[in-house]
Amino acid sequence: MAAMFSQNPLMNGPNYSFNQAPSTSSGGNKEHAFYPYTDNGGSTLAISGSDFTIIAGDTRSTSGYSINTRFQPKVFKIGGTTSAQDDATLVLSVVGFAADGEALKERLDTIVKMYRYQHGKPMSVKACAQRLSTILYGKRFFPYYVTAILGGLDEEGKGAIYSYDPVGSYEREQCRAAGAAASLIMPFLDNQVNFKNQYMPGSGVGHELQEREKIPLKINEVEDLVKDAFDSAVERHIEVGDGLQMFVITKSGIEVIYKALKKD
Amino acid sequence: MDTLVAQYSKPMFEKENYSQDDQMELYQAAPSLSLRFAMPPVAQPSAWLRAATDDNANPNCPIKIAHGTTTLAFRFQGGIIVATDSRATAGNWIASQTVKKVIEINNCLLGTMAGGAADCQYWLAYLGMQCRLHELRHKRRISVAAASKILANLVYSYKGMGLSMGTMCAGVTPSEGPALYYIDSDGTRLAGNLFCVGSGQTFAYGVLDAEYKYDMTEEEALALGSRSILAATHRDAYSGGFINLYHVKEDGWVKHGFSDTAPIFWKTKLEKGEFSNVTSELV
Amino acid sequence: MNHLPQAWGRPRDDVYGPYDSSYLQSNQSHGPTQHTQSPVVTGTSVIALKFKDGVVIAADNLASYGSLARFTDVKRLRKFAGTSIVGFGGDVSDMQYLDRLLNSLDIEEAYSTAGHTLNAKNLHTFLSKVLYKRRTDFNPLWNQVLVAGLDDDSKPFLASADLLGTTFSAPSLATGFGAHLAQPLLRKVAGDEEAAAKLTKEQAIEAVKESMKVLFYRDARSLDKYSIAVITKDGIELKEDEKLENQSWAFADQIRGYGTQIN
Amino acid sequence: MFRNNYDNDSVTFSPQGRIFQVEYASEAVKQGSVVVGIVSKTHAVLVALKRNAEELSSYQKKVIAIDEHLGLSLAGLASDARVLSNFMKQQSLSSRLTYGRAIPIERLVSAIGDRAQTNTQHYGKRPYGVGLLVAGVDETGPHLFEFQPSGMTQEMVACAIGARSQMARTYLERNLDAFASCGREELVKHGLRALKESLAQDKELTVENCSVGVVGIKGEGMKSIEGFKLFDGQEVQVWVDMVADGAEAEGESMEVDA
Amino acid sequence: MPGFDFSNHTRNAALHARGVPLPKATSTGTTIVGCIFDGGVVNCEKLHYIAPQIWCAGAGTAADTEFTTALISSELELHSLSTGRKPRVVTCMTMLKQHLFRYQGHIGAYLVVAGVDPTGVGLFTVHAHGSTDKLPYVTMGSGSLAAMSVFETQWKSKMTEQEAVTLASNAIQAGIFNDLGSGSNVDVAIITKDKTTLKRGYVKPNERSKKQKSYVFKRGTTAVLNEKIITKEEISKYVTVHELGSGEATVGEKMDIDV
Repeated sequence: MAAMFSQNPLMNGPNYSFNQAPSTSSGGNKEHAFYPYTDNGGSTLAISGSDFTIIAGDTRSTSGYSINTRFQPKVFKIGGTTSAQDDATLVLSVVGFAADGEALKERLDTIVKMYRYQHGKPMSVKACAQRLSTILYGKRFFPYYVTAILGGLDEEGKGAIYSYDPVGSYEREQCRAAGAAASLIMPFLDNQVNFKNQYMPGSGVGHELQEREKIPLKINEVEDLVKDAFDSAVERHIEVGDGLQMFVITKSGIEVIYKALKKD
Repeated sequence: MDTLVAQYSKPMFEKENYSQDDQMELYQAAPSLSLRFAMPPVAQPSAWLRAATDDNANPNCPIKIAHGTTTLAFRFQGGIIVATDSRATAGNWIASQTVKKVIEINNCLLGTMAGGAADCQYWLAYLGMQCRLHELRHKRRISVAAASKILANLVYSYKGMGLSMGTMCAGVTPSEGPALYYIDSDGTRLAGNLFCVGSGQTFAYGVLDAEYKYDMTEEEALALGSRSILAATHRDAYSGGFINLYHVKEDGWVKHGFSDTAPIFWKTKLEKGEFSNVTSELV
Repeated sequence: MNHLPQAWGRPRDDVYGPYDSSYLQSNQSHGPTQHTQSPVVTGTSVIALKFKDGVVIAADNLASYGSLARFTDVKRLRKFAGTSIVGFGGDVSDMQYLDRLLNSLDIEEAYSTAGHTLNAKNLHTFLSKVLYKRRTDFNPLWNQVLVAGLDDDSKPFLASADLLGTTFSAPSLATGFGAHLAQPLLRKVAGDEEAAAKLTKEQAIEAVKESMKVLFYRDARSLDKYSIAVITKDGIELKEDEKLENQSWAFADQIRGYGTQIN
Repeated sequence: MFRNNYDNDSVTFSPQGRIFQVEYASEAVKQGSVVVGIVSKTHAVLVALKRNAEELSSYQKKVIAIDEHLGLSLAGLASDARVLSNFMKQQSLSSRLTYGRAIPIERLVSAIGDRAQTNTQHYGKRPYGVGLLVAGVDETGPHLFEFQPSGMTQEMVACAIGARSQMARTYLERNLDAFASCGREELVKHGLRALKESLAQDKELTVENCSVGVVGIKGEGMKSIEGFKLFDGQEVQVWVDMVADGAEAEGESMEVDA
Repeated sequence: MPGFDFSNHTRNAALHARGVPLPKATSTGTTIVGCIFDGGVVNCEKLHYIAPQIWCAGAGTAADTEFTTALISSELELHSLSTGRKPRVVTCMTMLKQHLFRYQGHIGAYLVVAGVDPTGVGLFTVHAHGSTDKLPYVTMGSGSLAAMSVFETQWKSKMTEQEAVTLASNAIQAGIFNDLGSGSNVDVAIITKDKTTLKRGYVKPNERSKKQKSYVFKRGTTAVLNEKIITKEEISKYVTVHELGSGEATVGEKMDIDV
């Protein structure tokens, strides 16, 4: 029963092909080690604009069918000089196994702080993104069970988002959803941010029909989009809910917005 | 006796925290060049890693690593064409449709990405570093043969640990002319005229082998690269997205676009009459 | 590496051996093991609730050996530096090891500089680092702990850490069976920080005692003897030999059998 | 050229019970330009005189921020100071990582003290050729510590080390009673005045040649601190103007009025 | 009773042994409760009709609860007709446990049976393996522990109807908010010897919030490769077309529902 909800339904697609049937080892003496991972659920989401980046995450932490807490942040400011991170310029979101996420966040934060101490300037998103990749890859054979998204503003002041797989493959993107409800949110973003499958009515017939022009979204539109995405995810994924933390990164700093989500 | 004394004079709970050295290693601003990877402390790390990450044997495995899929490269009289799709999958989930699978190692050397996306990104970046060091040491560009050998030796030393990569190194040097090598995580390293790598390789080979001639013009070669990838994206579920096309010449590589497959598909179908199995007729 | 299209890039059975999913479903030991791979003598739930001036925390005094109620006078709440309480659920031997570790930490702290103490928040950070390192070494300390006390601003602090190094904080927390049975009751009393900040000490103690009672009714590995501690700015009141009061078995005499039986 | 036979290494005492290498290291401190530190009930400040090796070069770095709650200023070999400050940075990060706590100043200072001491007791090692003033705040309030190459560390109310620092110390001794109740601005001014005392005849305090580091508490607890901040260049203009010769006379007359 | 078709069983077992995952049935993560009060019984969530005065709340495999309760309902009706007496709650419970026991837990129905019959009030739980239990208040499903904690602290004997409804609803809400498998609204059935009242959405603590943006697409936004229009005239060649009154909504089955 629990298995049904612990994974994205969409990710458990058809796997009935006969020659794919995996063989499972049997018998023999096995070392039954301790299993070092768990999934704490939740989802994160990031969208970048022409001069801002928004990274959001819900605040529920789960284990099995229980809620650990209704307030556990998944999004963190990185590399500020103070413990309150007032002057941070980067934001990291982690979702998956919370303890690995915490370890990863602290490691990156410390590294960015050391960089600032050694170079006397804050790390750029680009440099931080590459460094995060090598951190993750350093655990290639014992991965951090997390999906990370790093955000900030690039050297030109444009919004920048880098998304990662658990072992450090990364890519700069316009938007990305990660975690339990990624498969619910990502198609929505494809449609609403990158205007996938949207054409301009009347711009042509058949193959002449023009795609909808990709205009960068405005900051308040993105905020609304994020809230709607999470409201919908909460309806359809049990591990998402309770609260929504939204980090809005602009050149004037990072604003944190908290909104309530459903708690059932 | 000394060891005994050392054992009991050490603080009792010392091992509960990371040592100063470990901490230095974990938190230094620049990544270490020593290639030390954290290993799971079990008897068979590779089996353990496989249990957690093999999405083919176990679709419910907890950690899904992004995989890349159809890539090809071939030599012809005008240099080398490198083309890839842009889809990354994690299990059955399409993790991205915009992956850059051609990795620009430096301005004259290209690598391609198939298999574990992170493995390719990391080791090709590492190769880029080694190539630069070679240039600094020897005051000339590294040959493609040497570069590919660095990579092959490197991944061979990790054989059996679970790396997954099938990559091609393409470059043109004065000594070698256009040179193309295939390297995979088994340690295989092959020189050749033409390679397709990834889950869509068979489909790409089908088109490429049929149409390939060494004496093609540049235009024909680019079109063939693109068309082969298109075939793979059409028939392989794990390939898709955009066609990433490069042409490597002696004075460096040239990018020929990152183009959406959908319009190219329809254009190919409608203008050339190919893919006639696909129909939009309503019955 | 497998070169067949459908499994391209994945490990090949003839190189890596067959896929062995047993690595994934462990936390149960079979065969020879090196470290504590499963708990032996265990303590059940620890529950705790914040109120306006501090935290109330409670745990019963039972250590079970499987289904055997083995030791009935094991204290699972532990003071630290006179300012914090750590409540332990899970393996008792690992709890005692952590106890020694905390003793040594306390002594070390007290030796080095006067005036500097580790508050509950610092203590929780420390414990979670120890637990996470142990899990990373595949040599876990089989516990879930609650740390109760005050934070840097002398506000009530309550957080949990477990054998995997997972940490979280909430106005009310409960480990083990308590997460299912006590947490709903405690959340009703203090659903969020605002509600907890309005609770009086008496209300908080009452809610915790009520929850302990429900745990005794429904948790087969529990006991009616328990310890309870109240942590405030003024210090810790720890009572280690409390007995559950006013249990209600009123309906018991009404019940006949489990099905068709009547009288 | 040997002064004596007992200064070839730092592990040999002279018959008088002195370790010359350590004493020579202290001489290196006296070669460095002067730095001053003062602490009040709420703040700790570091004030440093920077030198430039030649007209064309930039000025030295005399004040280093280590963590949110502490920083140091140095007199002597800057490269030795960098090694020590890196170690201190490491230690303070380690404390934050393990306990989520800002490292107590005294503990950090004794850590570098211990480190420096080992250099004086191992053959083939060289004592650090630098003196430090460490200013910071922790749970128990603001602190100022002095560190010497011998490994000696001690808490100070006010201190000055480096070339011609005796004059600054004299100033500090004269005004000792005033420091405890000083506010942030007052404390910086005292520091600059002390620094001024130590200046060579033809030198003046300018925005180029002085650095100021300030750290303090705003209220109760560690959350409300004024983090260590380094002021350089134009940021110190106001203070430099305040203690300039002309302004000072005016200031003092004001004080008389009040 | 029409039996199950086991013809694919051997094949599926063989596939499963080779590691092919079996298809998953929808299961209802649920909190269901029942509680006796003076003169009746309250039953909450996922309700199935058995007899006018007997209702079942079901958790577990959705299809199994559905079909098992329907089957027993039908058998009980026949039983009632042949004996000429009103159905008894114990009879229902016994039939359920006997049925479920035969299938050794493979029918994943976890039920709370509640009802009033001439012998009085009955409240039971029935587990998938066929065991039963009898208590003045019972809970089942993934949220059963959360709900039970509420009963254990607040239940008292001799409650009024309103008290019992409130208590049961509180128990359900504990499940809704603390168990991830349970959510949304509280449904209640109140059964007394005279009357059964169903209150769907007795409490609705989880209304969906309003969307921030409008997601209406302009007509023509979707690309179309080809178009074929089938007119009403054409389609009437194959099927009979009835015009529905535009104002009235289609009427489904009617139930006795109090709101």
